[in-house]
Amino acid sequence: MESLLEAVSLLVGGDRETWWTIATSVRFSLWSTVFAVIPGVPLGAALFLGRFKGKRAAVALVNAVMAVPTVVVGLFVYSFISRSGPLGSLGLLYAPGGVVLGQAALAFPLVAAMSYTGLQKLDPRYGETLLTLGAGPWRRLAAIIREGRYVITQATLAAFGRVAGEVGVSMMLGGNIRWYTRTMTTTIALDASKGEFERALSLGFVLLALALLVNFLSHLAVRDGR
Amino acid sequence: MESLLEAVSLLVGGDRETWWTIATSVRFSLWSTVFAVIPGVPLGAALFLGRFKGKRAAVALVNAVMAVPTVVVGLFVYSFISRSGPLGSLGLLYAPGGVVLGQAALAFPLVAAMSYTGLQKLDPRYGETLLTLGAGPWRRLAAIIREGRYVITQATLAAFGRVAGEVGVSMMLGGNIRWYTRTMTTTIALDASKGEFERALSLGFVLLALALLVNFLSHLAVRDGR
Amino acid sequence: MDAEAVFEVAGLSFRYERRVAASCASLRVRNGESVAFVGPNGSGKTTMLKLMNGLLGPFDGSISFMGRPIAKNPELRRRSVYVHQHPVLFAGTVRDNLAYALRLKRFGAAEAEARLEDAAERFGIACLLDREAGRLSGGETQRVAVARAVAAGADVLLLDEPTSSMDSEGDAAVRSMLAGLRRSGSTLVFSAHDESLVRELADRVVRFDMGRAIAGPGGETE
Amino acid sequence: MDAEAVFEVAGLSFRYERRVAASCASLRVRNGESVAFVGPNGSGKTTMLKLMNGLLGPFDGSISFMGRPIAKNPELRRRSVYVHQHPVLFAGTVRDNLAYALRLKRFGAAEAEARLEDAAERFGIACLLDREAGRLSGGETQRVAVARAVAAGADVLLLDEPTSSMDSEGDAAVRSMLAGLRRSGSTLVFSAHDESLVRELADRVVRFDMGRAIAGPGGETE
Amino acid sequence: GKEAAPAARPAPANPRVRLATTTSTENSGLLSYLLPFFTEDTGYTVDVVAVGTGAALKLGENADADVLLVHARALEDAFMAAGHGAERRDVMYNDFIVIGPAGDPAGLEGSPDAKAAFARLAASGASFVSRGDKSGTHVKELDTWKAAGIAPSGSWYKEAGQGMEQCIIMAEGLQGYTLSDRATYVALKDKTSLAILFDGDPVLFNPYGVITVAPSKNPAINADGAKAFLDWLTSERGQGLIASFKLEGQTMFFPNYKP
Ligand SMILES: Nc1ncnc2c1ncn2[C@@H]1O[C@H](COP(=O)(O)OP(=O)(O)OP(=O)(O)O)[C@@H](O)[C@H]1O
Ligand SMILES: Nc1ncnc2c1ncn2[C@@H]1O[C@H](COP(=O)(O)OP(=O)(O)OP(=O)(O)O)[C@@H](O)[C@H]1O
Ligand SMILES: [Mg+2]
Ligand SMILES: [Mg+2]
Repeated sequence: MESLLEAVSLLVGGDRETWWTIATSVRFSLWSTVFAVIPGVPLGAALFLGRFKGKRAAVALVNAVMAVPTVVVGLFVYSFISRSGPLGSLGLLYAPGGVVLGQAALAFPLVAAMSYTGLQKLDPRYGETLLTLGAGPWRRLAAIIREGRYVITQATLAAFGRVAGEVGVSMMLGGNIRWYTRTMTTTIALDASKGEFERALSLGFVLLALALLVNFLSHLAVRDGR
Repeated sequence: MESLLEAVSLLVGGDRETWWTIATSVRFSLWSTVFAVIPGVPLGAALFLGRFKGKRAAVALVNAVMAVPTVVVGLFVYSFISRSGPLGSLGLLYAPGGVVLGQAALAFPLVAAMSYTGLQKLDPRYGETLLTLGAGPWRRLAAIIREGRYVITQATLAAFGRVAGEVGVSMMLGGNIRWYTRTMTTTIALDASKGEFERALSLGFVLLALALLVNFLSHLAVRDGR
Repeated sequence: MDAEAVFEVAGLSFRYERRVAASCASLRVRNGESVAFVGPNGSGKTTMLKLMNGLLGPFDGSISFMGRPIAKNPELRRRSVYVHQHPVLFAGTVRDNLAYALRLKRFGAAEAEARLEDAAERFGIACLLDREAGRLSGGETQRVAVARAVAAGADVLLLDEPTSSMDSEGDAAVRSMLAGLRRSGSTLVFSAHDESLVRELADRVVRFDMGRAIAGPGGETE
Repeated sequence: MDAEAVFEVAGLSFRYERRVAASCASLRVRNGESVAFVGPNGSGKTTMLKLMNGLLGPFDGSISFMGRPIAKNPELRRRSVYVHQHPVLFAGTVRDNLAYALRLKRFGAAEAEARLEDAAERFGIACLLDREAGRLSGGETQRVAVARAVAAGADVLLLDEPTSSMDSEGDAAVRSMLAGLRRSGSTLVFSAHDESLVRELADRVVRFDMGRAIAGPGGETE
Repeated sequence: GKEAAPAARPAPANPRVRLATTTSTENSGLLSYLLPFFTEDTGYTVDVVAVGTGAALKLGENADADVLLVHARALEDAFMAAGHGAERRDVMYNDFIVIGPAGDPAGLEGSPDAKAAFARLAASGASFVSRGDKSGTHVKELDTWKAAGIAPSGSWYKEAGQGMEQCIIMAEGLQGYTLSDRATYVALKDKTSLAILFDGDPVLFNPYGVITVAPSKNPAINADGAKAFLDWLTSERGQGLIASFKLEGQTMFFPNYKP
């Protein structure tokens, strides 16, 4: 693939703007992932542990929310952080904060759904043992998250992938402003719209390489997942 | 939310085009999901069962591919189905076939990754029992998929959500052609670009309702998942 | 109502789905008593023990613990522990597993350490303390699980076939431990297929058959 | 090399991580023999049985089955079955579980049906046939797992504490079944903590300690 | 000019101005060309948010942009009438062109006017990609069909509902025709084999306006910056720079501010 070669030359060529864009993407994606995982994992674990009416409905809702297009998530968050919205005074729109907020909102249901799904297969005896030893709800939550850490790593990686690769929210809330909120994906979208398919594809490869790197690093962090 | 009300009135109003668009979205998404699940689940299960060199790398690659933006997947598929591409003669570009192909390509790594992750927590004794009873690799694959059917349902639902909610591929390969390849998400993107934010949001709610419906139906299909 | 009664079961009937898995017209376990549940496979012993630990529900009839209904009874979690027939241990080392249980029971650091060492000693798992708990053999796992429950210091122990996977040494350790607890006034309810264990340790035997607790000399079960 | 030998183990040593979990200088199991593995918890019985069924690897030394190395030996999967200490059953009914095993062994429909009914009868699980397999009690699960292996008709059975969760009826069923298989020339290797089972059924005992197979009257293990 | 360009002036209190504009001004390179001069002259930096015309106006309405540069006269007038804008000025125009396969299967070349060209298009059955997004370009296209007395429909008429660039790329893929503004086409020229097959009819002129958003709408609006941008763009210097922006040697936008 010639675009693979171009991807290499893009990086080695050391174009300052390309590097800046990559760094921005990484920064945004990492923060978004953090803010998606912090509420998402406990929600997934709580759905798993919880014994309440409407649990099925809650699970279905979390699953369904994943189907909401990024543009809609973008619009939804927009309606809050627009200058005429309730959080307008924070100045998040067309700024990094808005992108991070929007992407976290986007990835959070994915994290919750994947955590919940993964924990499903956790032996029910874990929950019972915690209960019988007298662990309260918070302890149980923490212990279940610990038992399911492999699952949760996977969910986190999926969230990273989702936010690193999405365009709608970054475009709509970041505005694709050069030297400010332009990320790799918005650059790709822009290139694609300008007919610069080769460049767009090669940036895609760079993004793929980045995601691979993050995956490998996470493997080092959580060695014995199984 | 007034957009919720508008969502209802959009549906009840019975605008023929809205209904047509919804039906098209459902058709495309279902087919894409089918074509993503057919290779994705066996790949995930094979990754789980397989004992081969480079397994970690394969898993990391599948995870990483999820981070590739829809636009890039779109471009990639585009390079195959464009008139000058190898599959050009099939006339898939700017036609439903192209959208389904592209979306399946998009969702397939997600299905594989989620299946793999979910199966991870499956008790290793299942695999051992299959082996000791003399099941060959195909039987083992089939049996593991059966044991993990709850996980796989979840992966399928996530794939449905992913394709029902994505814009990049539908736009790039379908062309958002009215009465032909226009889906709910491309309509939403169009409305957003027209500044019709309210309408876009309410279509988003319709999409959410649709995803909820699919989730509930799937619950009926796989009752005793746990 | 008996002030001495730890468990008071009346008109109990529980179904997993359609079939009744455990039922019991009336059963009273007094403070300091040792009761054995015996009966064929699938007769409801495990189900009954889990019910008595509040792990299963809802059910028809009533179970009370220390004079109050079992549901949301805070005494239950403070004072009783159930050990699974095939127990699971948490991620981390064996020491982590014991320490975690002790932390849940709010023992101070010094006492926790002492109890941990004592339990490890008594169950012959001192050499396992720094091993990864998820990677133990069947019998090792069962020893650690029983040790974890005993270390946690509950005075009402519900043990589900506590020696089924153990070697003779482990079996002897559990027997002497249970005998010791019995002397010190703890209340024991355990299931077992091993008749010598029942003969040695039970004040009273409750027989199960087809999901029904049917007879217990000295007990009230009809 | 002995034409009669089903298993021929030499210089075996296996580690899960660092620690040796099972080692054996030499062990020969002859055709039609019944060998019991005994020893304390964690001494390597389960590990050894799994190694002999090709479920664990890689290892140092050699294990051969029917005169050929165990790895990728097609005879192994056709002729031997291992039953876990705590077995798991597949989704579906008990009948599905048995039928699945019979299908894997390529029995014709009529013979499969006959074998299934026979095994169900012998292990007292006829009444469980249409129950969901994942929802059985501990002992019921173990009965079904042993029945599944026996029904599958392998003539080399590797059973890991096959009666540990069983009631006296189940225990008796397994004993009589094993005795029958022994008479009919099957090869049995089983682990057990129950001494009466070993006395009754084993031609020969291999003792394990600290991961080493250390002695067996009539066996070659030093 | 009302706005001199003093060499040294104090940095503005709020130096970031947010401009919502259509993709044509951004993607043609016009803004990248103009904005450094603006920054140099005034000390303001401009955050460009390039979206569809409708979305740009909506951002103005929600006070999420300080100043707008758009081309949809009717919508702009409605925007002003609703009191969302403080001031509107004409800035420049460019023109629309019909592009299609170099072989020109519909025989557009030599049409006397836009109406005739569109009539030939409809008669030929060759694919035509319509923006379909109520943008300025789309409105112009619909007006032209109406003038030609044609109600376009059928499988040859593809209502794409996408941006200009995407429509050109689609027309390329389908080997069909489309109506484009000249700047976008020229910027994409080496990515497409499509050629200009009709242009020059004055009805196809495409005027751009600059609008400052009413500062009363929200205290966060950078009214001074917006005003500075509007003034600068319509100053002699701004107008001159617009005229000097060339792609492939051609002027793309013709300044037309009349004080
Ligand atoms: N998955 C594993 N990973 C690491 N070590 C293991 C694993 N399984 C077992 N071990 C260790 O290997 C050794 C042998 O275990 P094995 O299960 O073979 O014992 P066993 O003789 O079957 O004991 P039991 O009578 O308790 O069933 C033990 O020290 C055990 O802790
Ligand atoms: N999760 C479950 N869902 C449905 N039925 C169950 C479940 N667990 C157990 N049962 C059924 O309930 C009945 C009682 O089971 P229980 O486990 O209490 O028996 P037990 O006396 O402990 O048997 P064992 O000696 O084999 O351990 C059995 O018929 C069993 O099949
Ligand atoms: Mg039981
Ligand atoms: Mg064992």
